[in-house]
Amino acid sequence: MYGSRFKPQKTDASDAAPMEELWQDDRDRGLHEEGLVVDIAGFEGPLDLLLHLARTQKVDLSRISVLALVEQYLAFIERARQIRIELAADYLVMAAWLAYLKSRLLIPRQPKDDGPTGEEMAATLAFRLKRLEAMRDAATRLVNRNRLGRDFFARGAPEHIPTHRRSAFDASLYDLLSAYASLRQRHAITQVTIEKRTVWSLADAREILHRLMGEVEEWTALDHFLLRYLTEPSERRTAMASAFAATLEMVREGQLEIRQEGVFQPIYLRRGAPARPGGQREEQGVDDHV
Amino acid sequence: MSEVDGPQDDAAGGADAASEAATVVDPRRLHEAARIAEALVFASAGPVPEAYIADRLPAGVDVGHVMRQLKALYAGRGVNLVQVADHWAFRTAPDLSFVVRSDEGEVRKLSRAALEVLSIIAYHQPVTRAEIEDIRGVQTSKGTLDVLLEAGWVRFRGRRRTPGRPVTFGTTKDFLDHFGLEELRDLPGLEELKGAGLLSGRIPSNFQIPLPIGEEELADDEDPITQMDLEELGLLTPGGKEDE
Amino acid sequence: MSEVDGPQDDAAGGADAASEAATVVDPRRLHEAARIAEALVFASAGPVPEAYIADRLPAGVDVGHVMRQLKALYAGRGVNLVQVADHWAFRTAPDLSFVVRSDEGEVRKLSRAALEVLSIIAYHQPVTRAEIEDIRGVQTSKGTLDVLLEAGWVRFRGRRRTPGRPVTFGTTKDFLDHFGLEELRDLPGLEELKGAGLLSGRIPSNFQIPLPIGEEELADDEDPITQMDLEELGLLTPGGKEDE
Repeated sequence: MYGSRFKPQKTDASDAAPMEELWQDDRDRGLHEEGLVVDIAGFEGPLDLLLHLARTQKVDLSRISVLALVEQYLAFIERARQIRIELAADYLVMAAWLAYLKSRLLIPRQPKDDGPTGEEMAATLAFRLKRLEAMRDAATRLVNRNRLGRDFFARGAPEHIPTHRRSAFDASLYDLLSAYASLRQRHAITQVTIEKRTVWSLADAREILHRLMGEVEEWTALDHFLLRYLTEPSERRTAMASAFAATLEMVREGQLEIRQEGVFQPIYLRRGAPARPGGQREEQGVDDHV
Repeated sequence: MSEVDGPQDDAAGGADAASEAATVVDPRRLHEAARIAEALVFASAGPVPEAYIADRLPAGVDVGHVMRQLKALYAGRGVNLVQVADHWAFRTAPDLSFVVRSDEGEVRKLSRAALEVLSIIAYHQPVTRAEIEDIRGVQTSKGTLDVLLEAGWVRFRGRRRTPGRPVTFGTTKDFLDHFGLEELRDLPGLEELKGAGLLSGRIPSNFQIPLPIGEEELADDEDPITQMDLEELGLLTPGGKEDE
Repeated sequence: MSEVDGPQDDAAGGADAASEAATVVDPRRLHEAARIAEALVFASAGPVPEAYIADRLPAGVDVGHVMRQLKALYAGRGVNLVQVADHWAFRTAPDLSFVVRSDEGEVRKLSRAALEVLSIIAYHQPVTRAEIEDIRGVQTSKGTLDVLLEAGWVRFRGRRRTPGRPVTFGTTKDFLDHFGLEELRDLPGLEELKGAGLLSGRIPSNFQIPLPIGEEELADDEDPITQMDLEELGLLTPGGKEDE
């Protein structure tokens, strides 16, 4: 049976399904496509897959047949490819490396070759597998220890929390770093939105006025004129202010004429006659009111 | 190992013990019962009802007997087992309350604002108050900086050689000690904060985290703080008269 | 009254006790010291620094001696005195978990990946993120380290003195406390793993892979694969030039 000696870290790993169950499912299902996608996802990378395959040889890890393992891995990848499963790049990189390893193991060493021998490469691979397995075993042993809050308990009604005299305040490095990271992150993002806040610059307003110039043969109220740009109530103020300032500038250049009947009355615009530098007197009146 | 069984005879008056001894089957069981009672009372957030303890003792053990025995056992110790109505609790021996009563006052959690300011000072030092506010996007209350100065984690470093000669802040040796850092350069950088999941990927490409400079040297545009500066800032009352 | 002084002789090994007894001035004082230590540790939920206790003991009393004695005294009881790095804490005896265990007190659930990363950090510390990933053969996902840091079991330790000065990770006192370890040396199987060379980055020289006989020999109808064949098959990129 596959992985009969493999001990899945069920203990505390609620989110990770035991991998050989998935694997067996796959064998039962044959080449069921979705099934295999799940299988790949069930492995945490190529090393995990290799370790699982090595387990099927049922020998001590330092005595596995690397060559056989390579074959198994390559066959697995080949099968996945046949049924058109998108393999993550690192699985393919591992496949290439293993194919290379295989060649090193099979071909007699070339005289001027000073790279690692096939045996050295195989030893490296076996070492990595053994180390990963050792860490998994350690994780299992660790999580199965008696744990505070589950198997043994602290004083339920503490009376004081002793500290070193120096600091009357409590904070951990994690507190500090997460405060900093989230502050900078928050600010980095809001900065962007502030940048995008819709403020009509004078140049913007001027450009819009320019574009609309053709339409204003007759006296037209500035409000009316800008109507199509004032969909957002929040933009009203900035649009009016910038447009008006731009208007004054254009009046001075003689491109526009402007008039206003009285205080708080609508401001009217029309295209100015190019031949009249200096513009109309109304301009001053407007200045007084504003 | 036999503390519980040992002083059994002189526990809570001889007559009591004698009359109850008859009901006890096995001293081992009694010892186990005492261990259970001890652990239950210890781990509980409040006084434990005697009935609750009784429910959890091995069958045939008299809870009253066990508790009285335990009480006697703890009588001369630093911690006493006390009865409150029909509940049991551990309390510090009254004559020792002076040791436990924390003399240095309560340890307070650093506020969010203070953490933010502290981290900015750590990473961006030497940094002026205006710069801190610029990074945080909010005004920093005087209290926040005071807390950090009081905690001994932040200090006045010097003055920036710019108009207004603003004071620059930096962290202290105590700061490094408290947060378990050997030097400021041990503070994790951008990649490491990202790698540890503290910064998400959603950050602008020009986002940077400064590499804090060593605490001792002054920056090129910094002047050392003088005695006069401190007095001017109203921070050095000992030399002044107002304190009297 | 005499519980503390009573089992003094068999506390923490005879030789130890004997050599220390010479430094102790007065048994009464020693008893008082034990009461104070007991009260201090009992009152706190978290481990109490030994130095903190020492500061509060009567002058001339050896804190180590007092603590070892107390530890022996509580060894068979329902509540044990345990050491966590250079701190002390009272904890209920693990064998009583069946009675004390409450339904609300759930311990933090860790994903398999987080647990693996935690063990790698515990056994290999100080360890960089790149080394963790090398051992696991996969990239560490964002949330994994974050969870461990937040739980307070893992911390930034410092920086490796190599190019790029990568940050190193290590475990905390809370980690020891949570898993009932006195010190890192108590990690299960640590010595074996070290002996097997599995905790150093380097492959031990005696780590050899005997290749199964038979697979190397070619069958009669086979020609050896040449370097050229492999390149042709596109299997041999490392030696090729396309990689540049």
